[in-house]
Amino acid sequence: MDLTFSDSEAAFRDELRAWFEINDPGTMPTGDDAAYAWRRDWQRRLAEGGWAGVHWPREYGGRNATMTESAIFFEELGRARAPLPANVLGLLLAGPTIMTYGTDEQKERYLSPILTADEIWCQGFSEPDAGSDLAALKTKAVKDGDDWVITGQKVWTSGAQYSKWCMLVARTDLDVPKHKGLTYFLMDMEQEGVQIRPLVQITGEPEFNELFIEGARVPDENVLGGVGNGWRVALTTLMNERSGLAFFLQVRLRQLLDELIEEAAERGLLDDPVVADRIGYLHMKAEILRLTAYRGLTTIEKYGTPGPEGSLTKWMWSETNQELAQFAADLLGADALTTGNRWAYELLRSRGNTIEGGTTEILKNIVAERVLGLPRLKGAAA
Amino acid sequence: MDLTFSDSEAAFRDELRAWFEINDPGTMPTGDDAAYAWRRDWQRRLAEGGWAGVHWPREYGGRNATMTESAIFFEELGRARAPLPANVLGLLLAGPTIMTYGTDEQKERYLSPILTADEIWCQGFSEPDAGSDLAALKTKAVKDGDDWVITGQKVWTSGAQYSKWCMLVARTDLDVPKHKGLTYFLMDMEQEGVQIRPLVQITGEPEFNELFIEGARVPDENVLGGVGNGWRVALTTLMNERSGLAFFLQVRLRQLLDELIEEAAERGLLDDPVVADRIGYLHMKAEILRLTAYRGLTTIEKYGTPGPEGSLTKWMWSETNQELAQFAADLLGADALTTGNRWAYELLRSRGNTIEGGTTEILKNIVAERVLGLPRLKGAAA
Amino acid sequence: MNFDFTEDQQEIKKTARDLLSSRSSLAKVREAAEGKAYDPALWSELVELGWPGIAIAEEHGGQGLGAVELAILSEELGYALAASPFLATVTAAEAIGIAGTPEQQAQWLPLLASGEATGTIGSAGGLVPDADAAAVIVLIGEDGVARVLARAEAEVTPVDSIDPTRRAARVYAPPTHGEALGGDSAAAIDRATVVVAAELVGVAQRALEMTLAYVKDRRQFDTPVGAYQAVSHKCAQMLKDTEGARSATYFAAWAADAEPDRLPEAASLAKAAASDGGRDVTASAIQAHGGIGFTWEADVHWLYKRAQVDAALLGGSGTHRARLARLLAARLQPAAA
Amino acid sequence: MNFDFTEDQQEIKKTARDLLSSRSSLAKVREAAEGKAYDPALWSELVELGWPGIAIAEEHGGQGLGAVELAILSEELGYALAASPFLATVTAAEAIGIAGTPEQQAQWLPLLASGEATGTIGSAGGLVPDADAAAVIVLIGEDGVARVLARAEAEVTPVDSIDPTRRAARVYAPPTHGEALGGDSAAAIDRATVVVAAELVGVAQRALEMTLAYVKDRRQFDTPVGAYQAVSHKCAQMLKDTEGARSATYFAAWAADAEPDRLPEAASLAKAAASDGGRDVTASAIQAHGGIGFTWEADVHWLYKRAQVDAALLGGSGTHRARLARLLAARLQPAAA
Repeated sequence: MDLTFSDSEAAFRDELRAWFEINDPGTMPTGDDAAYAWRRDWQRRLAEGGWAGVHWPREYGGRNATMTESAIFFEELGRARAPLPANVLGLLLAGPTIMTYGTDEQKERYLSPILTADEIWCQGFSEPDAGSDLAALKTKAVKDGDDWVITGQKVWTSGAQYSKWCMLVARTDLDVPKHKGLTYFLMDMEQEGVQIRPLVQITGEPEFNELFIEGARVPDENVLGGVGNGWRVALTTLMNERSGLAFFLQVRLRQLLDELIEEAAERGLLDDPVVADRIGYLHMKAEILRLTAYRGLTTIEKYGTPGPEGSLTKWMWSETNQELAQFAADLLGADALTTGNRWAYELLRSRGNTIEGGTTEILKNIVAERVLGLPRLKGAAA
Repeated sequence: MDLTFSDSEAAFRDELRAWFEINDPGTMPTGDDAAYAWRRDWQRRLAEGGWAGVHWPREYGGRNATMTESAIFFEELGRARAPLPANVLGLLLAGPTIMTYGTDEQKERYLSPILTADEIWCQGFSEPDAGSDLAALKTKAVKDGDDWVITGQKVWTSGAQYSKWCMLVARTDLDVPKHKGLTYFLMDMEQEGVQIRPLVQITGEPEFNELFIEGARVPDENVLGGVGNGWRVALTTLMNERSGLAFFLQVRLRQLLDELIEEAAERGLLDDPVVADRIGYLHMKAEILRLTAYRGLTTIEKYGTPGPEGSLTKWMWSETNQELAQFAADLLGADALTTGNRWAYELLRSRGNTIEGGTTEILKNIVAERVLGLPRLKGAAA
Repeated sequence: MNFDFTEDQQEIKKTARDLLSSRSSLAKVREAAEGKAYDPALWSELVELGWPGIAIAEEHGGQGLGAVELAILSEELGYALAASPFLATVTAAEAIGIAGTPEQQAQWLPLLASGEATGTIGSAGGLVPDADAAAVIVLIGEDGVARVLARAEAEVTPVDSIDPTRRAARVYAPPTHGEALGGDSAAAIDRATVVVAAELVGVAQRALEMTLAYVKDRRQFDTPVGAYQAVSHKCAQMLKDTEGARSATYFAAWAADAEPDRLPEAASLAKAAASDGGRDVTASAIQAHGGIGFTWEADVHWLYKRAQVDAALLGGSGTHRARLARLLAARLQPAAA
Repeated sequence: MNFDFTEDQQEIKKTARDLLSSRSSLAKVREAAEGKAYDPALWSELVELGWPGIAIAEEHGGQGLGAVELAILSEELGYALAASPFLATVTAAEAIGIAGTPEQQAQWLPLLASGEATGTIGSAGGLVPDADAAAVIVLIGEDGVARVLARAEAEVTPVDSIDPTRRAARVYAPPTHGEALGGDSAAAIDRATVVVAAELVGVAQRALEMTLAYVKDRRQFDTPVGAYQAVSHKCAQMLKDTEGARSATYFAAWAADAEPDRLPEAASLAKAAASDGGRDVTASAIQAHGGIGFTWEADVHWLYKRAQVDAALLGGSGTHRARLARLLAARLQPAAA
C-alpha cells in the first residue's frame, strides 16, 4: 500500500500542472453556444498539448496513460477549474468503443477527429419509454439496400446540437428477445431525418436534448461490432462511462465543499457546533468518495476488472453532492435560494445526480446482483 | 377539530386516575416467574375495578369503551408506570376474535377467564419457515374422530409457559392454495403434545418461546370460525393486534425521552447545540407519533375503518425508539453501554422493534399496496 | 379528542379543492411562473370568496373564522401550488391580528380582509414573499421583534427565488422606520409559521399524489415501476412524512386558537416537521419520476422549489428544533425559562 | 498510488483469516462470551505468532512492522470477533511506541511484544477494554493527555458491557499516579484509534457476509428474501458503508507511518466512518435476519454489540466529526490553529 503517487504518476501530474500554468484555461463565456465553442477550443488546445485523450493508446494520438494517470488528469482538470473538453463523450465513450469493436477503416476514419474535437459525438441510448431499461428500446433500423433506415426517438442526448455523430442503438430484429435484436450504429447527425429538440431541465437550462429520428439513413459500414451485437457493444460504452470522469466529479465536489467551508467561516458560522458537525460529516463523505475511487483504480489496474468500489463511487458522489447542496441552503439561507447564486443552482442541479447516468435504484440493483450475488427478483432487472 | 378530551373522555380518564391513586401498581418484582405472577395479580385488581377489558362490551364484563377511551386507558397505564396486564394477548386478541367468530358456547366458556387472568392466552401463528408469510405455515391438523391431531412448530410465542390456551392456526387441507386450507384452533396448552422451549433474545431475556407440537389433540368444538376459515379469523386477530397498545408504546417512548432529557440536563449537556438539535428532533418525532395515533383513532371512530395513519404508527414508533436508544448511547457513553443500565437494555431491545409484530419492510409493503394502491410485484406479497 | 374537521371545515376544504383545481391548474401555475405574473383573475376570485380575510375578525371585515380554517385553505393553496399573494397576505394578517395595536389592526386588517391591499411577513435577512406589491410588511428583526412597515417605509428589492411560482424580495428598513407590533411578536410569528407549515403539507400531498399516479402508470422491465420496493417503499415513506407533518400542523392550527399556551411548541413542531417533510417528499417525487422528473416540462419541480423556499421561511427545521429543545429545557428549569 | 496490500501483507491477512476461522470460530466466541472467559490457548497462539508485537519495534522485541500490518490483523480479529485482549494490548503498544519515553518503552514494550503482559488504553470516563488483566494502562484524561499507569496505580472496576465477547472496566487513577506519556498524546491516541477503526471494518465485513449468506438462503413468499429490493438494497447499503469505512481506515493506517502529519485528520475520518458504518451495518444485519436475528441463538448480535462498544471507544463519530471541522477551520486560519 502506497498512497503517494509513484514517480511516474508524480511526473505526469507535474508535467500537466506545468502545462496548465502556461495554458491557463481562462474563463468560460456565458451563453450555451459561446461556452460550447470555447470548450471546443479548449479541447483543441489540450489536443495540441497531447492532453486530450490521455488514456488513449499512443497509436491513436493518446498518451497511453494508466487509469491512475487518467484520474490525475481529471483531478488536475478540476483543480485548474478547467471545464471538461467539448467532446468528452467522444473521448470517453465513442473512442474506446470504436477501438474495441471498430474495423480498421472505422478506427482510421473516426478516432482522430474525436481527439481534435473536429467531430463531436453524442450518445443515443435512452428512450422515453426505456429509461433504465435499455433492452426495451423501440427505435427501429430497417435495411434498405446498403443503408439502414432509422426511425424512433431518443432522449437525454447531451450536446446533440453540436454533434456530428451519434452512438445510436436501435432494434434491427423484432423477432428475438429484447436485448438480442439490437445493433450499434454510428449515425451522422447532419441529415434531414434527425431533428433535435432541447430538453430543458429543472434548472432552466437545456443541458440535454430529445432526438426525433424519422427515416434517417446510416450506411451499412457504420454498423459497429456487427448486426445484432448492439447489446454487447453498448455495454462496453456504458462500462467506460464514468471511469475517469468520477475523479472530475469528485474534485468538483471537494471544491464546492471547500468553498462552502470558506463561506461559512466568513460568516462566522464555523463556531456553531451544529454546523461543524455537518461539515465534519460532509468532509468525511467527500474523503471516503475520493479514497474509494482510488481503491477502485487499484483494483482495476491490478486485476483488470472493477472491484466493488467502482459501483459505489457514483452512488456516493450523487448522495453527497445532494447533501452538500441541501446543507448549503440551510447554512446560507436566502442567498442560496436566489437564482444566480451557485448554491441555488446546485440545489436544483444536484437532484439530477441520482438519476442521470443510472438512477441510484438501478445502481443498487447492480451492486446487489453483480457485486453481492443476490438473486434477481422475477420480473425485475438491473 | 377538538384536541381536548370530550367531557366523557375526561371523566373516564379522571375516574381511572383516581383508581390508580388508590390502586398503586407498586413495583414489579424481578425474576420472570415472579414478575408474571405479579402481573397476573395486577390484572385481577384491574378486573375487580372493572378496568381489565375496557374496550370489551359490557355484556362480557367490559366497559364498552370507545377507541379513544381505550387509548386513554393505555396512556394512563403507561403514565402510572404500571405494566401491561398479564393476559394482554387474551384481552386484545383472543377475546375480540372469539367475540367475532365464536359460538355462544365458546363465548360463554372462554371470555370470562380471559378478563380475570384465570386463563392466560398465547398466540401460535408464526413458524420458523413462515416469518412474515403466514400463508406458508406448515403446522398440520388431521381429523381423528372428534379431535384434531396437531403436529408442527411455532415460534415467537410470548407467555407460552404461563398460558392455558393458544390461538393456533394450522393447515387442515393440503390440497388447496396456501391461505385457503387453514383453520383456527383454540388449543389447550396443558397436554403432553405441547412442549415449550424458551427463546432467548439478544437482550439475554427469554421473552418469547418456541412451541413443539407433536400429536397434540384439540376437540372439534375448539375450532373457531369454521374449518378452512383460519385465514380470515387470523386476520381479525392481527387487525386487533395493536389498536390500543400503540398508545402504551407511545407513552413509554415519551417517558424514556423525558428521562433522557432530564439525564442530559443533569449532566449539563443540554447546552450543547448538537445535543439540543437531536433532542428537538426526537421530541418532534415523538409528538408526531402521538398526534398521528390520535388522528388514526378519529378516523376509525368516525369511519369505522382505519385510515392511513393506523399503518404508520408502528413504523414511526419503532424507528423513533431505535433512534432514541442510539442517541442515548451517544449521549451517555459508557454508562449506556453497561449491562444493567436501562439504556443499554434499550439499545438491544429496540432492535426488535422493527421486526416484532410485522417487520418494517412488511409494513411498508402493506402501506404501499393497501393504502397507496400500488401494484404488487409478481412473486412478492404483503 | 377529535381530529376531524367539522362539516363547515370540510366544506371549506372541498370548495377550495374544487375551485383551485380549475382556477389554478398546474398549467395555470406554469403560465404564471414562466410569465412571471400572477393571474389577477385568480386573486379577484379568492378575494370575492373572502379567503384573505377568513381568519380576520369580523369587526375588521373578515370572516372571523380561526387558524384551523386558515390552515385548511393554506394547505389547499399549497396543494394547488397557487401563484398568488395569499400566503403572504394572510400571514401578515395573522401577525397583526394577534399582536397588532388597535391602530395597526384598524389600519391594515380591513384592507387585507377585503383584498384591497396585500401584505407580507418575513425576516430581515430572509426572502420575503410578495413584498414588492405588499402595502404592509411585517418585518422580523434579528432580535425577534416584528415591526409593521408601510410599503414606503421599507426598501424592497425584488429577487428571483428558485421558486418562480411566487414572487420574493429582500426587505430592509432603517431602525427608525415602522412601528413595533403592539403585542407578542413571538405569537404573531408562530401563527404565521403555522400557515407556512400548512402550505407545505399541501405541497407534499400533491407531490405524493402526482408520484403515485406516475409510478402506477410508468413501466420499466415490463412492470409498473410502482411495484418495485425501491419505489413503493419510497412512496410509503412519502406518505409517512406527509402524514406526520399534517398531524403536527393540524395540532398547531388547533392550538393557535384553542390553547395558545401550547402554540410556541406546536408551531415549531409543525414547521420542523413540514419543512423536513416537504423537502424530502418533493425530492423523492423527482427521484421517483426518474429522468422525466428532472425536466422543466414535468410539473413536479415546481413542488420541490416551493417546498425548498417555504422550508426556509420563518425559520428552517434546525431553528425550530433548537427552539423545541429550549422549550423542553425551560420546562425542566421553570425559573430559567 | 496503490491501495493494494503487498504480498507480505496479503500473506498476513490470509494467515490470520485461516487461523482465526478455526481457532476463533463463532462457536468459540460464543463459548468465551457465555462463559465470561477468554480461551487462553487462543491468546497463546496469537502470542506465538508474534501478533501482539507486530507493530512494536524490533529493538523492543516486536516484529517492527507498521500500522498497515497491524490494521490488517485488527480487521481480521474483528472479522472473527475474537475474544481476546489483542486490541487492548496493541493499542497500548501503539500509544507507548509512538509517544512513550525511552524508559516507558523499555519497561513495557518488550512485555507487550512477548505477550508476557497485556495492556490497554482508554478514556477516564469511558469503558476501558481488558483493563482488569492489563499490566499497563494508558489512561486518557479529560484534557486529552495520556498517562501510563502500572496496574497497581489504577483503580480498575470490571463491568459487564453489552459486548460479552470482550471484558471491560472503568478505570480511575488519582492525578498523582502514573506518568504522562513522554511524547504527543494525540498521536498516541490517533494510532490506537486506527486500530479500533480497523476492527470495526472487520466486524462490518462479517456482518455483511453473514447477511448475504442468510438472505440468499432464507425464503419468504416462495422467493429468497435477498431478491426483494427492501433487502437487496439494504445489503448494497451495507457494502457501501463497509467499503467506505475500509477506504478511510486503510488510508489512516497508511498515513500513520507514511505521512504522520495527515494522521490526525485520517484517524478521525477513519473512526467517524467506521463507527457509523459498523453500527449501521450490524444493525442492518439484525434487521435483514428478521426474527432470527433478534435471538441469542443466532450469532449476528455479537457483531452488533461489538460494533456499539467499539464505536464509543476513543471517541464516537460525533467527537471525530467535530475534530475534523476544527482541523478544517484551522487550515483556513493557520494562525488560529
